Amino acid sequence: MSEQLTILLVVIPLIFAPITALLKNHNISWLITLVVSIISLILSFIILFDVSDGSHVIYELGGWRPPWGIEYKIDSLNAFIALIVSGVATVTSIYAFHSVPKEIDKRSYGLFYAAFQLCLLGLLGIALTGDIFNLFVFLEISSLSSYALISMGKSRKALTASFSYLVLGTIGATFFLIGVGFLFAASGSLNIADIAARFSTFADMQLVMTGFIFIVLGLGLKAAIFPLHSWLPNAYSHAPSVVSIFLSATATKVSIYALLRVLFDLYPIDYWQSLLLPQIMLALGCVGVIYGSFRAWQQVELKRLLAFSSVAQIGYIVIGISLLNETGVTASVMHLFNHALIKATLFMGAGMILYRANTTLLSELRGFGGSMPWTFMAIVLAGLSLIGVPGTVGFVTKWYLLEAAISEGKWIVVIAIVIGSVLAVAYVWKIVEAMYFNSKRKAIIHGVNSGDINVAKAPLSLGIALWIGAAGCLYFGLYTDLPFDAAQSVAKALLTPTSAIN
Amino acid sequence: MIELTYWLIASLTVPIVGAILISRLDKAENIREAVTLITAVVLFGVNVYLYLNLDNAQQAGFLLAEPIDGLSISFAVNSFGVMFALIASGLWLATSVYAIGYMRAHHEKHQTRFFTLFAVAIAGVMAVAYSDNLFTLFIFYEFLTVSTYPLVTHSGTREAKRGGRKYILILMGSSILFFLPAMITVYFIAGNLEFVQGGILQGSMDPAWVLPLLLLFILGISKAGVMPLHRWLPSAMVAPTPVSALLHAVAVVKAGVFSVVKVVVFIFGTDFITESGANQILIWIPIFTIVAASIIALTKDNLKERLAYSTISQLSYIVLGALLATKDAVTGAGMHIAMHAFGKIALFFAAGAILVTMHKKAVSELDGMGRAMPFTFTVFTIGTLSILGIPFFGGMWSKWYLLSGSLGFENNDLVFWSVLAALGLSSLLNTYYLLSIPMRGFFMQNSAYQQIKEAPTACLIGMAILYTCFSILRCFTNYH
Amino acid sequence: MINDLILRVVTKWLSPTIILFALYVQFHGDYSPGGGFQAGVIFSSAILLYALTYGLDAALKVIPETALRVCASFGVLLYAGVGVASMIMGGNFLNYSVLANNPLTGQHIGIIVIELGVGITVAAVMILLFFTFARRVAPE
Amino acid sequence: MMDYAIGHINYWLIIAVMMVGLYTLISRSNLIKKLAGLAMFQTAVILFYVSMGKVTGGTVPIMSTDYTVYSNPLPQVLMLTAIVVGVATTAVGFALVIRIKEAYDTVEEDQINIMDNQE
Repeated sequence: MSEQLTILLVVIPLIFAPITALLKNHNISWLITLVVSIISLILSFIILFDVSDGSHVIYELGGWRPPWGIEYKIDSLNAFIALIVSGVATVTSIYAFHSVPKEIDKRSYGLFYAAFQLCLLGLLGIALTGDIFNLFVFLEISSLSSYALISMGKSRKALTASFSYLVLGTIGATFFLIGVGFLFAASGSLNIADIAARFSTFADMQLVMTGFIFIVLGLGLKAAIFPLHSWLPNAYSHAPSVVSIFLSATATKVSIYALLRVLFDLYPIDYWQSLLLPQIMLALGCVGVIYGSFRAWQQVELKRLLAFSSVAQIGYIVIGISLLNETGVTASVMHLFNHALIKATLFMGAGMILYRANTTLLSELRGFGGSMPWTFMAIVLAGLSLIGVPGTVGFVTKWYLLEAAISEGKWIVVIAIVIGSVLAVAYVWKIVEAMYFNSKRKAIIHGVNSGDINVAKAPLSLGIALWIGAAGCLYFGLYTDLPFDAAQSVAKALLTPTSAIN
Repeated sequence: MIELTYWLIASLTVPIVGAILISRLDKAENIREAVTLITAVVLFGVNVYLYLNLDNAQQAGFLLAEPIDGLSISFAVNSFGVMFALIASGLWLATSVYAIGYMRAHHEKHQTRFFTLFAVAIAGVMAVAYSDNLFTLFIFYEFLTVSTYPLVTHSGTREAKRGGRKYILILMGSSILFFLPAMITVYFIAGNLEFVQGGILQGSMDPAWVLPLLLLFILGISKAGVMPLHRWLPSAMVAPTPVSALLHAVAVVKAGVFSVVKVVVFIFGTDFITESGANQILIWIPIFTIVAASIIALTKDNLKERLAYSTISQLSYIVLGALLATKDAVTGAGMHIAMHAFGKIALFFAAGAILVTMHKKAVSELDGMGRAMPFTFTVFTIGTLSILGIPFFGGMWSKWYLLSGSLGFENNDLVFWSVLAALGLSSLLNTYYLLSIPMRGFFMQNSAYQQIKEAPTACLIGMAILYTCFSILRCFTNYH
Repeated sequence: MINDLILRVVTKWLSPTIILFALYVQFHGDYSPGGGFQAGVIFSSAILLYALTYGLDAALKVIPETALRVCASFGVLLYAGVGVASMIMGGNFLNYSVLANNPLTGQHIGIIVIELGVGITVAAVMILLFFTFARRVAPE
Repeated sequence: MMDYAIGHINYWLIIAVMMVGLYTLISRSNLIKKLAGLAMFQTAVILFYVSMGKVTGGTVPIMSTDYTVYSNPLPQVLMLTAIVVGVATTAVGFALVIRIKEAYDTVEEDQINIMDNQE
């Protein structure tokens, strides 16, 4: 029965998104979105449970056998990513109840939630599909809806941010498509498992290699890996809070998942090892960590700071992949989960500040932490996770990353992590300093100016969602079984050559 | 799980349960205070039970979580930990009584928050005391920093904020920048972080690396107040006096030196340190701190700040004892944790009583006050005498052991004479800057204080409990 | 353009023809080149032509915007509905074979309904896009 | 050499279209022109796929007893989807440009940047 459940993950948002698009009422659209997210979460849990023993769930769309038909092949990695996406979607939906009416134009509630569900659909689709062209389609569904979502931000900069994301995102997707084309020309197939199984028989390796480069570049752009990250800070900092939360926690993660699939399942590892890619990725990851953290430290606006910190965190993930040993890949896959948790929490905090103070400029938030102690506490908690203080999720990942780097003798990684962490201390402290230790005067003046009595207290739904995230940062920092077991079995599966399975 | 494990769990959870109850009792002040006291009594009782059953308790322990293989959050009972827990919980009882009087008399706001967080901080101290490995110790060390922070900035004034900023910046910053990397290094060298008698590093590390690693630890554990990272302690004096008394003379700073001793004894191992010779260089840091802090204390007119610098100086006795790494010295260090705790908390209680009754903060304003507050000043005098190390007061024994420990230090005369000189000099300075206070109080003339005007009753009871403890402790010193 | 007689007459004759062609492409799609995407776009071009010559308001009278939105959603639902129906009948998602007793008939039914859904959505969305853009610029 | 060039004439054309698109995308400041460039860029990829599926001498891939060689239908089917994606992207792009025009009163990127920096 669980085979049928896999497709339901995609079908349910597909059914409800068009219905939601027709609605005008906020609460009903919200309720539908919440229900869709919760159902996805439950389904993801069931699927993860089914595949946790290392088995696969295979679902052939329309009953057509691969390589002709589209096949959904679920292993623990797929299920894990689906769990992250639907989990974040659920928390974000809870959060949306009060946040959306404040930030989104009244006429477009229905459309907003429909786009949100479509984005969820696209991301879940990427996570589930085993067909590389289908992956492209889902990538574009999620991207197109996220362009629309980002453009709904309040400031007009959201429009330009969304436009440049659209241009770069489309270039990335087109690169990916070209790459798929080359690969298709060489293999005549679009099924990942099928291509991988017949990899050694391909006659024209030049096509295969060209395809590889295009695919990696395209996905790298979508995943905002260091030199290709330029769209990310603007997009995340100007988007509506709900969108920032959802996308920062899922969009780049899912692209990295696609990259993992391409690197480890589609192409044999030793093939691209000979192309110097691990070394390039390692270097880019290290530079990305330092650069992202440094730029984050320079920022004066909270959401932008967090966005740059995302660039750094993606760097950690890339480093883990490039180390090519089990611990490193485990760390990366775990960090997909951990970072989703941390960043979602931080952006939720930022959203709550925006809700009440109408600004996220650190200079205007002077002393604001005192007026919202619980929010502030959650932000600090997530900030500590970002630094990697023991007992929080961030520590676990960094620990495994260090272990992997040391066992490979890559001391440069150790140095990058140390510098990154010190800079993380600096930029998290910057938030704390601005919000708590600076004198309060200015914030009060601002509160008077905004004149909105309703914002005297942040609503409960925001607080609940925020604290789900913050508690997760702590809980999964102490009880790492769920993410660690999943990540480890993923890493094992990824590092076993595909030919060995067949 | 043996039965004592449940007692261990109780020791960790009782303050948390207390905190939850207290936080629910915002309206009913008297019940809230009663809960505080009951919690303190129960906690003390639990720790006493663990202490009395120490021989059986050695096997008690449990594992809370294991985020990473080989890194677990686990707790266990050992003699050193029990001693620390016993001191902290015993003094919490005294402090609670005192705090009730102090907070009411001072009309402090947010008293519920205060008592709740106080209980939470004590839970952190218990966790530090019973932590079974360095990882657990680190986590609750940080937990203690965070949970005491709101207590430091309790008054919410700008001055309090500024003090709190320094507090959190130094404590958090140093532990993340130095303590954490040091801990990770130890893990990757030794493969685990367990506290083992004799250390885990010997044999797996080149002795030449002991010096930088140990230096990282000493800098990282800035709660021990070793210079140059001592500035947070005077800053923390903006807190209400009970906080200064229990946390910044006993719990937090002692958690710091406790951690240093633990690291030296159970991670490095005293033999290994002696073998590496790293301590020949490192002991100059605490020796310098002992003397320098005493001199700075002389210049401070603010009573609490003077006490803070006195604390810094005294803490370095303990660090010094740990670094000397001989058996006697480490014993002396352990004892000094207890001795200084009682002495210093007495001084803080007296200081708080003066503040709350006479609203005086500066030493120069205390002339003749002893007539008005004889009991308070008596307590202060006893505390002073104890810290000075006058025979038959607690402080003497620890100093004795420290000195004899330095004698055993690898035929290094310089070290012995320096330690002797430092202890002598600092005791001399102690005499001057501490004893001068009751002297002023009792012997200077001041017409303003003719009538007896003592502190609130609860404060007096708190001090009386302490006084009793002193008497008992003096009888028990031989046991140590 | 609204008053250009030639355009108006030609459009009047051309639009139905285009629509007819669209329907042909739509429903003959399972035997010859064609299908929902193409048919939808052809269909929408008829309405676009009408709107260009007779003006936006006239076109809106023919197909109001609300109807278009409903159509767009309905098409997607039709598509998903066939998939779900095949799941209910015991097959995989979009497995048309189970829709009828004879798998071949099932495939026919399935593909026609699916393409109908696609066609409706594409047509509605294309027209909707045009209307939305045209109306935005109009006030200037 | 000449044979190679002529034999791959479709690829040369595709590359030309792609580069023109990319150049327009990068060099123009006008957002509408940028979108046009983007659309050309995507179109080139579509051409690439379709030309890839052509089998020399093959016919329309519809079952018939008269023919045995068919062109590969799969790339064309894929491109149907890619075209839809392309149209959707262009549509979203234009919608954004319209709103940018309303918000900034210009569609020139350099002017928009100046206005953004002034804020």
